[in-house]
Amino acid sequence: MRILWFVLSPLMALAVGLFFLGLSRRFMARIQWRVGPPLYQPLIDILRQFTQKSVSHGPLFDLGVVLSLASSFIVVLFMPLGGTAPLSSSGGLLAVLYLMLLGPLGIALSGGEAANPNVSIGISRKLILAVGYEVPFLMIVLALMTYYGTISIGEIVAAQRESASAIASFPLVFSGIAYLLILPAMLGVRPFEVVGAAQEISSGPAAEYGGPYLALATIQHGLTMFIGISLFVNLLWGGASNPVVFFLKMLVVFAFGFWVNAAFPRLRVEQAVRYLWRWPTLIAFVGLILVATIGR
Amino acid sequence: MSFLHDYVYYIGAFGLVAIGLLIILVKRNLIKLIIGLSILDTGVNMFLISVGYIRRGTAPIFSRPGLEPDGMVDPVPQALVLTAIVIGVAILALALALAVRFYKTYGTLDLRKAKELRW
Amino acid sequence: MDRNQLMKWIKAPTKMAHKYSLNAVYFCTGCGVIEVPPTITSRWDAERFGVVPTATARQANLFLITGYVSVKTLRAIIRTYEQMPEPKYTVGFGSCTINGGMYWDSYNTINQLDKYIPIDGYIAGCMPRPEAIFVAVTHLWTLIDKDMADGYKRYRKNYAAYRANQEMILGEMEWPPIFQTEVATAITEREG
Amino acid sequence: MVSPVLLLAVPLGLALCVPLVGRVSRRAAGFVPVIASLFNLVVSIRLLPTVLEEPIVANLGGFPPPFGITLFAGPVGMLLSALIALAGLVVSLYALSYIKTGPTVRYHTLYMLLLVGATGVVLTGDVFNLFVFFEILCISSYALVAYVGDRAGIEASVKYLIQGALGSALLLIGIGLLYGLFGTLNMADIAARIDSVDSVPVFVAMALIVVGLGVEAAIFPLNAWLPDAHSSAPSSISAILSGIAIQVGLYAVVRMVFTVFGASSVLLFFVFLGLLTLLIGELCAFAQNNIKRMLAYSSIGQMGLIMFALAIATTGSVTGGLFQMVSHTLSKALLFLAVGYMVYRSGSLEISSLEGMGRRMPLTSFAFTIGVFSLVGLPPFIGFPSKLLIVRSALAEQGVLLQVLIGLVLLATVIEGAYFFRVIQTVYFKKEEGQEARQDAPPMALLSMFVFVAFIVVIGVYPNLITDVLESGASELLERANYIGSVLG
Amino acid sequence: MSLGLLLIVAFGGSLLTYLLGKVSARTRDAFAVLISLALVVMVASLYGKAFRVPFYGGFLGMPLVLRIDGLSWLFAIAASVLGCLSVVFSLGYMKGKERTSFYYSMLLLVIAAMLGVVLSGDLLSLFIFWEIMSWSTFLLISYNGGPALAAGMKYFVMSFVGSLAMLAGVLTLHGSFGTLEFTGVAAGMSSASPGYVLAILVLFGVAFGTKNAIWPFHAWLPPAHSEAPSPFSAVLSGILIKMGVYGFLLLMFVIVGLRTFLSLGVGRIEFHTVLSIIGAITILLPTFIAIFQNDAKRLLAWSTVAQAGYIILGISFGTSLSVAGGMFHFLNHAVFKALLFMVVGAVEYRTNGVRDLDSLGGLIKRMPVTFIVAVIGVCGLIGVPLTNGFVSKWLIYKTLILERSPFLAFAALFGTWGTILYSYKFLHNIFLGQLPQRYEDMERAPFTMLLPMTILSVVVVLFGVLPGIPLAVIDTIGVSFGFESLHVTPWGIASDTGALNTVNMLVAALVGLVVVWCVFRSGARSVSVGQADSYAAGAAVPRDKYQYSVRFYAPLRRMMAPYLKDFVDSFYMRLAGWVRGLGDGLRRIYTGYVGDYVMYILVFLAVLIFVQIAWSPW
Repeated sequence: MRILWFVLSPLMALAVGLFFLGLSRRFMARIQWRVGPPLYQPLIDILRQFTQKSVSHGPLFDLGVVLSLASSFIVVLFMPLGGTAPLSSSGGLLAVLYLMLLGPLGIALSGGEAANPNVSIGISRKLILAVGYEVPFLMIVLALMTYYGTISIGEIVAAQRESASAIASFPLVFSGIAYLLILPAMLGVRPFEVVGAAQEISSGPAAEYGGPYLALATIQHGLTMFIGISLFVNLLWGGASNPVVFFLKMLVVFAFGFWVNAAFPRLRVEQAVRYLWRWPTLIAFVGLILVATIGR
Repeated sequence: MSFLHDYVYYIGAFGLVAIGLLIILVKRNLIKLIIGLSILDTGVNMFLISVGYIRRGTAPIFSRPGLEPDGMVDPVPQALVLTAIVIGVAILALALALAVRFYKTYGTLDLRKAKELRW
Repeated sequence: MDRNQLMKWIKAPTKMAHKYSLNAVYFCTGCGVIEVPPTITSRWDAERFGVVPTATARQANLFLITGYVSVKTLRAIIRTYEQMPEPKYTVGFGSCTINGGMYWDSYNTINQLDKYIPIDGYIAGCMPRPEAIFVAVTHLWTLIDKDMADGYKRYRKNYAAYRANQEMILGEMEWPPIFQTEVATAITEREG
Repeated sequence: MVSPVLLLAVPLGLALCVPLVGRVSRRAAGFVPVIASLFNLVVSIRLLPTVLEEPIVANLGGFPPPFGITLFAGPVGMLLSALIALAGLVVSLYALSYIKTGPTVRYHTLYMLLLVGATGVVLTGDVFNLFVFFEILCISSYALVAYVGDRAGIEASVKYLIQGALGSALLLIGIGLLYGLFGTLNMADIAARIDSVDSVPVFVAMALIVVGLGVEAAIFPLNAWLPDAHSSAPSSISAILSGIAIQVGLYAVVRMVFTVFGASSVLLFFVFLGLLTLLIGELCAFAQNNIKRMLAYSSIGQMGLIMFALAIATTGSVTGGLFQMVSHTLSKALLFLAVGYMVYRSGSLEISSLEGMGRRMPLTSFAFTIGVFSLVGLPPFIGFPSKLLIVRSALAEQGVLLQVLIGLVLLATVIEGAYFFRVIQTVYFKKEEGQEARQDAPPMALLSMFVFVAFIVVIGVYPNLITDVLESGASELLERANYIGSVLG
Repeated sequence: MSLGLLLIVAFGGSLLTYLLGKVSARTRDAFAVLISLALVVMVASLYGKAFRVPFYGGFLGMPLVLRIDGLSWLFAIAASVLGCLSVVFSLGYMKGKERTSFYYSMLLLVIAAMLGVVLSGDLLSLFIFWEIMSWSTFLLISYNGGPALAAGMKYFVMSFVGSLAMLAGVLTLHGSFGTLEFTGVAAGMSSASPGYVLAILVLFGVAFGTKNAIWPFHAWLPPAHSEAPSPFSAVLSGILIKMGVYGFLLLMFVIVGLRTFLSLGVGRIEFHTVLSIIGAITILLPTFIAIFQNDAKRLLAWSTVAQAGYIILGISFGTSLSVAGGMFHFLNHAVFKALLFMVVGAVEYRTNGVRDLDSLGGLIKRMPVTFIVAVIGVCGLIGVPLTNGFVSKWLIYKTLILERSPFLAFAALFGTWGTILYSYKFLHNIFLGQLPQRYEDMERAPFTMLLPMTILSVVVVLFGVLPGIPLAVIDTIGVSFGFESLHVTPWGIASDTGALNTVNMLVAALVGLVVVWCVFRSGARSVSVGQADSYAAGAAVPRDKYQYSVRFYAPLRRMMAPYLKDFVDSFYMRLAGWVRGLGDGLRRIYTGYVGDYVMYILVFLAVLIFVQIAWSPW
């Protein structure tokens, strides 16, 4: 069963990630009173990109993208997607936190070799933004780990299944709210879209990507969304007993995120960090203090 | 009056010492200062002598029979003073020699002008 | 999606993907660009055909040259075109790109764009309306289907000539030839 | 058996021979101090084991104490006499090449008189004799400070003379008072009867003597002459003044306070005074740009430290203080010797002018570095065990006060380290503009420096070589009764 | 293998190296390498031994003893290996520099002194070697001249303050227990009053903390690390400052003892918690200062301070996991930070001393191997899984979380995110981006530089994939301190809650990479282009102007700069200014006029007599 999950969960993540990409375009189009592309448009795009003959700036340029995508897949292996996680006993949530870095880091290394200042600016923004949302995010994660006394995602899910889900229990509700407040930043959607500001810095880190590189980057983006949402579902919403329920829960969270995306304009990076370090941090901090003092 | 009578030498000695000190303190001319030192020395020497002096005492020489050691002037301070005077002269000579060099170098004897070495 | 289309999908997925995912470079040359915003926003919504603007040349496969091309812009157009990954398609907008249009005798505008880069199709008019853009897109689909949208191949094949033309009008160019150019020098010498 | 009298008589006689020898050969005159110091060194070292068992009391003229003049050769006296002889020997070797111009014969005469005076001070057991030797020491040093005869030398010498003369006058008054009180000049005799008289006049006498000697010993408010004199004198004389003269002054103070007056109640005051001297010396040195002046201020600081250690008055601390005396003599004399040639080559006293010396005079700079390391108290050099002993003994005392004070002492050490290491950096690591050819000090000077270096390293690694002497010296200083007993019999 | 012989070889080697330098430079180089290699071999042969040898009868009545056990072996092997690699690295780096004999001799002396420190069996010899280490380090820091002088001065003063505090501590202990041997002192400490133990801990803590650069004693480190010659910076950052860690470990767990240490405190404030908090501050503040540095070595130096914070946090938190994590992190930091300093050294070497992050770039094209090792080092620094930094940090985080100290864990984790920022900046500004024209013809780093860097980078990965190798050694040390065993497996830790398994991760990573790579290669082949072919909005790439590296994190800087002043450092500088001002004011009492001096003498005399007559305090 576990071996099966090794194959299944990346595929599921891929499918759901691409579905989310398509859904988001469609969703946005509907909100903007447009018809919008078909749901499978990302697939077409990726196929097109895969067959385009792009340029490579060096070995690292290739390797970085590959590394980024591979690490995203590995993160997925740590996620119980309505079942057990394939890599549940290899470092737990702490390893996930680190592996989540590798995605942006791979892109950053690869983009760095492209020697394009737009890329550099985009990466600089990405890293700054990451520092912005990591403050509340770490507080949330730490509150959860401290509350449940474990670093394993599976055990957190299991613990929630015994009692209420975290977002519905008293001290953790703050963490839940804070997570929702930073969710757009983690997904990289408006109002925190300044990283790849297309009109300003030519889509930032992806400025030099064309062809297969862009395809991998797109998939990586989809997986990032998948991971961000599934973390929320797992950590705060009690996970799920089977993939379908899990998917449905993810859909709800996704809808929230994209509602925000459609409704708000873009923030400058300082504004974004300032926001992230104000309300979400404050709420997450309150949650963390409550967890540390009251406990379970 | 007996206080004065008993201590007149001490008073004189310390008077000289005080004058010497005062001169050293307030005078800025090197020669005058050396004079002050000299007076100070004299005062000190006088003090030493007075320590051993006994009024109407005899010289500490058993030159004739019947002389009691009690009535004798203490010879040790005198020996000391002799040495001290010699030393004082040595210092004086050195000081005066230096004063000459000082004047040659600075063109003045005013010590206030010689403040190159400070801090 | 009708049956024919489905069959085509199965037969040549790449070609279909190229058809239905036309990403256009953000590139505004002349007055024609004013027609692009309505095209991609709610009124006409080009995205339903997979046509979206992209930020950089690297990500695009469609180049809309929207209007007259001054000499200065030409340099940028050539550079941008060369940086697009193949396969790539170009569409000239309006009369200006065809023969110079109202700027035919201007000292600073080129008259015939396809001397410098290959053009897969033109949209006539001054200016063409958004609907005309859709017509162009569907026409391009047909061309792709028939493998006739082969501008990039022509460019590669006749690069020497194109480069010579480019250098004729632009003088010394800041970037080296992207393909082999021994022939190019020969042509220029012969012409000169 | 060799009598300690020889330690005084032979050099004194030789000192008076120097002018005669000088008539024959000016060069030969320079070797007389070498011979005399070597003799003293040999005799002192030969006497040391004897002295450790029992102090030698030599009565001049055959009068038994308290009547005649007594020479008391205890461990401290012998140690310091050996130290004086050692420093004298090395510095006179140095002077062979360093003192080339001017009235060299007179230099050597005065130099020997200085050594005789110093040796006399540490060996004498008689208060007035102390004064006399002290004056010999002082007068010759006044003259030597002005040896070069430049502006600074004359000025420093005049100032030194005025303060010194004032100090000796006060000292003499104090001695007179003592004599008036006790009718004797023998230290042991006075010490034996110190409690028999009213304390106020004794205190006044003590104050006068301490102030009089303190001028030479560089105790804080009395030390204004020191930076001037030490910085203006020829470097060989600076080395002797810093290494020997002020330490001898301090020894005299300690001898008077410890042995003669037995004034254990004022020791706390001396602890504070020592600390004050230390802090002020180090702080002033920290702000100096003149290398020799900096060394001079550092000497003040070191005197403060030694006084601090001695005034704590436990066996350990006095041992530490004596050890520090040894280490200061070796290190500071070495520093002055090294700086002498460095300054000579660079032609300026500014620290900044020493840039690039590490390349121009590598061996001299090396010796300088060793001296600095030792003085700052870094292992494995001699300054380390001495400071270690001081701190250890101070910490062994119960009481918060001393622990706070030792903290201040350590702080002063930090300041000392800071300004010395700045010089090291200047010497080695500052990039100078013009590369000048390598030109080290002459071999004789280098030899003398490296004698010190050898001592610094060897004693630094094996401090136990001298701790026995130091410990018995400490007990000699601390136990008055033994002293009195051994002199008066 | 006797310890005395080891030290004689070490110290004698240093001296001989200097003398040999007078004969022939080549012989000296060979000899230096040989000596350092010999040290590695000798230390390695001592693995697993534990014994003591007195080597000096009595230094002022205090016998000096050498000893070896697991703890000291760990530090000794790290010191000797890093020293050896640094010497090898220096062969290239120091070529053509002046005073190389001095340099090699001092480098070996520092190594020797470090070995002495870790092999000492009593506190006095520890102190002696400590001081030798301090002054030799000072000389090496000052070696470059210019700004290095101020750096050296700062180092010396701070370290001297520390070592004097240590001296006071050592001698207090001697006064109390009459012995300085660790076992004897430990026996005495077990019955000492808590206040006493605390005082001792604070005194020693100042010394060790200064060396280890924990806040607020870190001020010397950034300038010293950045101004020292790069191979020595590697030693300095890699192992020398870890002597502080060694000291802490020794003090806390050997001398004071685990149980006493954990229960120590004033009221409800526990000492070890305070130390942990200091560790957390040491992580946070320097990390964010490092982000805004423009000097490659200064950036790394601040990073060193921050990483030292992890180590202190780990060992002071006092659980078996955290102490193992702290010790492991010390080892890892030694490896990857030395590696990174060497990388900067190689870059400096090829660019003639440029280490300004704003003016470098694109060197990946010219120094690919250096770049690869730099990436590995940076990954270790960040703690990317499958590098060594991950495991040690993971241990620390895990215990912090399980022991319910989320705030400390937050500091540690957040510090990692800061680490990503500065280490990416480091990589980007040196190696990525456009290659300036002046470096077009640059050569690769020479072999003598590549060799040590490669070895270190292999170690980074090896310890990341098989953390069990070092952890086994560390675990035995932990057990000797009185901690529970960790159940180390070669690939991690088998414990009940959230075990670590690096092999799983390795397999997953490899499979993932291979799969994605295959997918990637199945797409259209790409054309390889140079840096000139970069998207520049339709224009040609302008030469030497197409780079974004100056003020890399400008938006964040605008936000944070006001809060990131190193106020500790400015306080120290002001303090130094005050001391100088005080000295300057004080020396004005020596007015130069002799009348004043006479007055001082007389006033002093008068005061003495007056005080006696008026109050007769004596």
